[in-house]
Amino acid sequence: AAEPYNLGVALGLTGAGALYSADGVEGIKLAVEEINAKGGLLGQHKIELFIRDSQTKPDVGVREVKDLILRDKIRAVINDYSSAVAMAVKPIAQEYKVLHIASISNSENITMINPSPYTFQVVPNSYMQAKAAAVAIAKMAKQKGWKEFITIASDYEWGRSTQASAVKFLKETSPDLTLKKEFWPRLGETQFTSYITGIMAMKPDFVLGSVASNDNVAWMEQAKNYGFFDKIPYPGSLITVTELMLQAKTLTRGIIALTRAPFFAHMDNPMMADFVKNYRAKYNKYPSDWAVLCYDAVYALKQGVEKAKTIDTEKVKDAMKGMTVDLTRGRLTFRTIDNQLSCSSYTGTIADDPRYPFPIYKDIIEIKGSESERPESEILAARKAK
Amino acid sequence: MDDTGKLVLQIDRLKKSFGKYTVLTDVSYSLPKGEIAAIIGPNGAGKSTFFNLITGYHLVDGGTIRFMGREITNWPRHRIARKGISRAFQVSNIYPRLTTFENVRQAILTQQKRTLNIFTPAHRLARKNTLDLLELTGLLSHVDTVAGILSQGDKKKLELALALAGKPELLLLDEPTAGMSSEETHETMQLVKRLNREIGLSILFTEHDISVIFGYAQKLSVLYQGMVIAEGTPEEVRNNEEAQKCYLGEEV
Amino acid sequence: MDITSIFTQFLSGLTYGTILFLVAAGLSLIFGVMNILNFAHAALWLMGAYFSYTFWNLMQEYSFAFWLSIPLAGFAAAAVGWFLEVVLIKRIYKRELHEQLLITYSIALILSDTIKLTWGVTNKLIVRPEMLRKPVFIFGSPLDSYFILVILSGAAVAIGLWWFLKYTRYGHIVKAAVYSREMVAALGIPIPRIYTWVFTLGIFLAGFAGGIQAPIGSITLGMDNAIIIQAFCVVVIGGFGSLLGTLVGSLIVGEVMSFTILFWPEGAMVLIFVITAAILIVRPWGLFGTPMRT
Amino acid sequence: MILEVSGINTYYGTSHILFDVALHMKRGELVCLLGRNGSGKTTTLRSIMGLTIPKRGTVMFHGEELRGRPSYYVAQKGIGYVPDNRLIFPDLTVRENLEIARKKSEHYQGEPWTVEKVCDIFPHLKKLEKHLGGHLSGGEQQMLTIARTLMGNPELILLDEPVEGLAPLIVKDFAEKLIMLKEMGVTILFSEQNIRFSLAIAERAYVINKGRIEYEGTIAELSKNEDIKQKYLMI
Amino acid sequence: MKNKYLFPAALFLLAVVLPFIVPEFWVHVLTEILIMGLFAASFNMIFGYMGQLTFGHAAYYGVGAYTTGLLIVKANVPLLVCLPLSMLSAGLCAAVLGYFCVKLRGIYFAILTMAFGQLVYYIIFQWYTFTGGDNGLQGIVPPAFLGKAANPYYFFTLIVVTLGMIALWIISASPFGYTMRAIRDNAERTEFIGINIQRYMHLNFIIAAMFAGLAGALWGPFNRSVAPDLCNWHHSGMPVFMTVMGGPSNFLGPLVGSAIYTMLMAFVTSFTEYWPMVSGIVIIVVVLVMPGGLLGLLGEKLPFLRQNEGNAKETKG
Ligand SMILES: Nc1ncnc2c1ncn2[C@@H]1O[C@H](COP(=O)(O)OP(=O)(O)OP(=O)(O)O)[C@@H](O)[C@H]1O
Ligand SMILES: Nc1ncnc2c1ncn2[C@@H]1O[C@H](COP(=O)(O)OP(=O)(O)OP(=O)(O)O)[C@@H](O)[C@H]1O
Ligand SMILES: [Mg+2]
Ligand SMILES: [Mg+2]
Repeated sequence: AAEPYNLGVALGLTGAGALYSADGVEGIKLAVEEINAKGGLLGQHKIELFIRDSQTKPDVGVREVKDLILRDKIRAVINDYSSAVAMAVKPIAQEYKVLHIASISNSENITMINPSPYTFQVVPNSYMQAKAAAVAIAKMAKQKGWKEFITIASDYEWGRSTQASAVKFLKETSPDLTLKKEFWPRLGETQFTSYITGIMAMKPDFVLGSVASNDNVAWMEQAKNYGFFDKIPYPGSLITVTELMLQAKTLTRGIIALTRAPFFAHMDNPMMADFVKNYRAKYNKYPSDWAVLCYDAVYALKQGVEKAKTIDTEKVKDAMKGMTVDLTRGRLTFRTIDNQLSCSSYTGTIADDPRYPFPIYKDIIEIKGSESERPESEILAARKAK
Repeated sequence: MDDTGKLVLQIDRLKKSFGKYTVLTDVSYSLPKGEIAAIIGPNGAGKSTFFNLITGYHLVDGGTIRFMGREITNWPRHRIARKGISRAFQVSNIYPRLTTFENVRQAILTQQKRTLNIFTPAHRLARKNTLDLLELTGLLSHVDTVAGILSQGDKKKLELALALAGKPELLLLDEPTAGMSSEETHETMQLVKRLNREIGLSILFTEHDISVIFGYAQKLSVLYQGMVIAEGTPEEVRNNEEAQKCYLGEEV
Repeated sequence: MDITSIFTQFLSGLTYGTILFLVAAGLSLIFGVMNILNFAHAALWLMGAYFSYTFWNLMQEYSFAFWLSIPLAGFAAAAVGWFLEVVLIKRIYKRELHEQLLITYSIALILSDTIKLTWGVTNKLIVRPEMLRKPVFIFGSPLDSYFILVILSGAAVAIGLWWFLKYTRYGHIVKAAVYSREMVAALGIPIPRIYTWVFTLGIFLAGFAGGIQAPIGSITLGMDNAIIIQAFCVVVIGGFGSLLGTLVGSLIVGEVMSFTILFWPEGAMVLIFVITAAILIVRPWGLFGTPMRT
Repeated sequence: MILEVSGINTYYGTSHILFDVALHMKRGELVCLLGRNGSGKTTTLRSIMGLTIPKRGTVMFHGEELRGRPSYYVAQKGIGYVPDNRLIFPDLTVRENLEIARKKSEHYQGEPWTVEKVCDIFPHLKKLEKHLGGHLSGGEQQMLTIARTLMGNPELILLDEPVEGLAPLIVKDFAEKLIMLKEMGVTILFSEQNIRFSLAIAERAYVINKGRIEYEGTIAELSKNEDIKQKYLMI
Repeated sequence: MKNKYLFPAALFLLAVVLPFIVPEFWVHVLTEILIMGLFAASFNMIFGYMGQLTFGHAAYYGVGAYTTGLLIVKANVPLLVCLPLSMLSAGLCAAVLGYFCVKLRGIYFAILTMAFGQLVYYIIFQWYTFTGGDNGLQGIVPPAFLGKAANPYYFFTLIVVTLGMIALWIISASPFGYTMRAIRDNAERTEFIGINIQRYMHLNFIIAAMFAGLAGALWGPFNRSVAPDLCNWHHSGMPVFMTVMGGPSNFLGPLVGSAIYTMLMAFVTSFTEYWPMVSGIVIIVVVLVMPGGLLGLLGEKLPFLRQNEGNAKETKG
């Protein structure tokens, strides 16, 4: 048989990212199984998976990726949950000429500054997400006459960049909105009461939240018990399928929220329908955003290899530049300037649905990549400034 | 005063209390150069406290301490030691995990002001001085013994060696022979006496062993209820009624 | 800032403080009596939360499940604690500080992986009974109704421990044992047995605190990481081994957090560390502790 | 016979310290154990107490074998121990030092000791009640350790060099106290270097040398036996 | 007499030869071992020689790493200039914080160092504009003459670490080093022979921090990036593990411990995500079975490993 294709996965299996990363690994495993069942890449190169724990720490991530590259001879690595880890891994991948696909971490800085031709991002980045949220919020603000708002965001790269972009957009689109205060709970915070009461006491018109994974669950649960969501609109924060499933019983219905890759938005796409079916068969649950994104990461790579007609990384890398791929989320294109997949963000209202044992998004608005991406001119300007 | 030059230690109206508990109410004391003197008194009279004040272990509440004419009241401990007062503790206080040799070498290097040296290997320094001192104190057979397992009597000797290593002008010994057998007791006190004679070291000690007190001290002071109640030659003190009543008991 | 919102913030500081107290009480007890700084305490606290979830989950159809699962969590954790004491901790009483720290730290590592293996990476949520899902208002300030229960438990633990330490000699035994275990034994005090039960009690408190914590938000891996450091700060501020100190320390940390969030949100943790360091420098034995020879 | 030690052999690591040591005590006796530095007095007392466990031999207390038992068990049976290095708990006050030692003990029949009662014996301690143990003078510590042992209501007390570091007057006073205790029915075994003191108060004596009991007899006999006195006690 | 240099010399020789034998990944591991070994040895100046457990030593390592990182990224300063500057900045930081730490002992010392360490961590974490916050700094590229392959940087590290270890060795064998042992053994007594212990401990704290800073400075260019995690208390725990594993009473103990720990981790993490459990079990076993660390244990069997460190155990009754 032909030489196998060694694919590395370095995700934060312990630490703050464990919840999302575990789903991601499941998505990857399923994709690899499917591809191998058909003989592997190009029908002959079986994919071999090497999975490592980056511990959500940059220097551990770097070490693990080095190990993957040098010992396991991987050709590509899917990494990471944490943007800081992804950014630390980026130069290493470039140095050793290994493809680097970011599938959960979505800081814009991964692709915007110091771009690497080896690094691709298949998840809507923080800028795109923030813009999508802002579009939805701006519309509501106009309708309801909102004036003042407060932000609460996890105090780390993703929280900060998402918050910054969202605030910037809101200022641009609705100049009469004022930001009253910013709250920055530590990543890993478990007690949000003081934030909750602090925000409630200030009586803002609405609150914009970018709280990360586990913390998001804790924050929303605790806020709910203070009657927070009955009093203060909380539009446009990230509530992914993970949270929908986890908090199925307790989540406040009617919130307008944002997510990255909800499978139910694309059930009309046969690839997605198959994926959900197989995923359920294999794991006995519905796929979260992270499972979808990581699954897509593998298929993007597969199509890159097919286009290059070889598994040679240099060629695959060149082939993937500006390539259009068919993924569960539809037909999408990598932007030439930064290798960012021009994918959609999704907003909608959380509501129960008889088809699923958990609430999903109703009245989904899909904000296309083309509507939310940062203009190329700005990217060039940012790179120059650096 | 004219004779200050001849006094190693001159203490004026020293006071010390711990919280409400007053230990020393008003102690004045002076020690001429080159003399061996003893302080006696019942348990808890404040003898060790007196030593602790002189060496800076406790802060003085009132009064002054002069050493060789210079006031040293409430100086930090290490400065007092550098100035020339060494002490041996009542409960032996040595370096239990260093060898006997290293114990003494440390004290000698400190005296020679070489402890800030970070370049020269320590084993090249002060070897001879250390061995000499060990010989003097009768510890030569234990050079490489870890000090923690020395017998009680040898620990006391090491205690003395550490004090001597500082090349002091004044040596304070707190019950130097406690726990020693009577043979060793006298060997140790003979050494102390010799040092006094040969290099003119001034020595102040405390003891509960009557034979030591009367056998070696040239001057005795009785400390009782925070004050010196009797002072003089051993003979004078022996015949002092108060001293008998509060300390010695009738039949001495 | 008006008076209501100050009061609101005070209340939330109080709840935060109570939770910290529940975690730190056992830590402080164990340190106070056994002179062991238990790095694994928060891991056992977390384990208690998971236990509570499991009990609740098993008995879900009964209305008492919610209430019963909390003390049960305490007992389950205590069983783990007892096992750890007998198998491991017993061997390190005579060891040096760093070895004790390493062992308890290693236990924490092992426990967190055990938790991961047992309960998986998915968050766990306990659904509260209807009556605890709405806030109550105290002088117009909202308070999560569950926190009334939390505060009451905190008070109960404080009183229970106060009684324990007041009417038993455990606090003194430790100070004595630190100096000479041999002498304490020669006085007829069976240290090994006392230690086993005190450790078990301390871990019971950790598990109980975990059970109390469980319905507050969601239970996730790694929750213990952040809280252990804060619990250390509490114990340091209040004074090692002092129950009153632990209580006051918890409230200080809780209120400082609660109010700093309003003025300097990023600085809350920094401020806690500054306070801790300042206390250590000025009064190493803490506000209510007694100095100990080291 | 409340205590009967026979044929004990004790080791520190590999060094053999005690060789077939045997001794026995009747209720209410005051017995001393004499010997030079390093002869094994401390080791004998520690062996009885279970602090160093003899490899062979028996330690019978009221007919119960105590060899191999942990020392807290031995203490609970009614044996009190005053170590030569005092081991006052420095971070506890005098009162706490006393209170921590309070316990019942199996074979004690008299009235239980209280802090007040032991302070009657050592009035000096009364005024130091709130002082930390670590701050006491050497002699005060010595008093405290004896008082502390009494708090455990022992029937038999093992005293290791009780008068070391005590002022002459106190020594005298202390001798009276020991006799008083004995009259209260407490059995006492003590080791000493201070021969004068020992001969003055004890009824019986054991002389130990290099880990072997070389002599056993009443004080009156010992006083007459110049041979033993010269050979082992150097007087 | 001279054979006490045998073991270090053999280790050095091994370090020179190994990279030509082992695959590239292990050369990276070796580099890591050396850097962490120097870090642990610097920690042991405080722990082994001064007798105080610091739980915040990573702060100085981190300050060193960030100094070099910032100098390279922002000002393109040559690496050889960065190294002494990193030592300087870590030393300065320790001069300020250590001043307070050396007033305390035992558990209080451990917790205060940890609190200060966390403080440094939070400052670095929060200071986005300067340190890049939790993103850390990327693009810390070693100078061209060290090339891109693993070996040149490894040998560079080997030289720096060897020099660092020799310096530490000289200090530890000097009268100053022995004064530290004396302070560890009986601080009170040391005052009465005329030593200002606070000052000496402070000095030692600064020296230890400087070498931690040097180790940190080597890390950035090796990893191409630095992140605030380097200052976290978890990272402060690493030298503790390593030193205890290797043996705190042996000068080379920390280095040997670093080798064991780092290789163990490199090995374990490659096949299980449950590395915390494995490392936990290993540490427990080491502490229970080899109280003196590996070298402590071997030292009993192989006398030539033993150094006269004045650490013989006191036999307590
Ligand atoms: N740090 C302290 N705090 C409180 N009281 C103290 C302190 N140090 C000493 N004392 C008290 O001061 C008194 C004098 O003690 P000191 O040790 O000086 O007596 P001493 O004369 O040396 O007695 P001894 O002959 O028994 O050694 C004692 O009653 C002791 O309890
Ligand atoms: N921990 C120990 N390790 C090894 N040997 C010891 C230990 N403790 C005591 N020894 C030795 O055991 C022997 C008997 O010691 P022991 O303390 O019983 O003597 P002693 O009669 O009480 O002497 P002293 O009158 O000096 O107190 C001595 O030779 C001593 O050196
Ligand atoms: Mg005294
Ligand atoms: Mg003895």
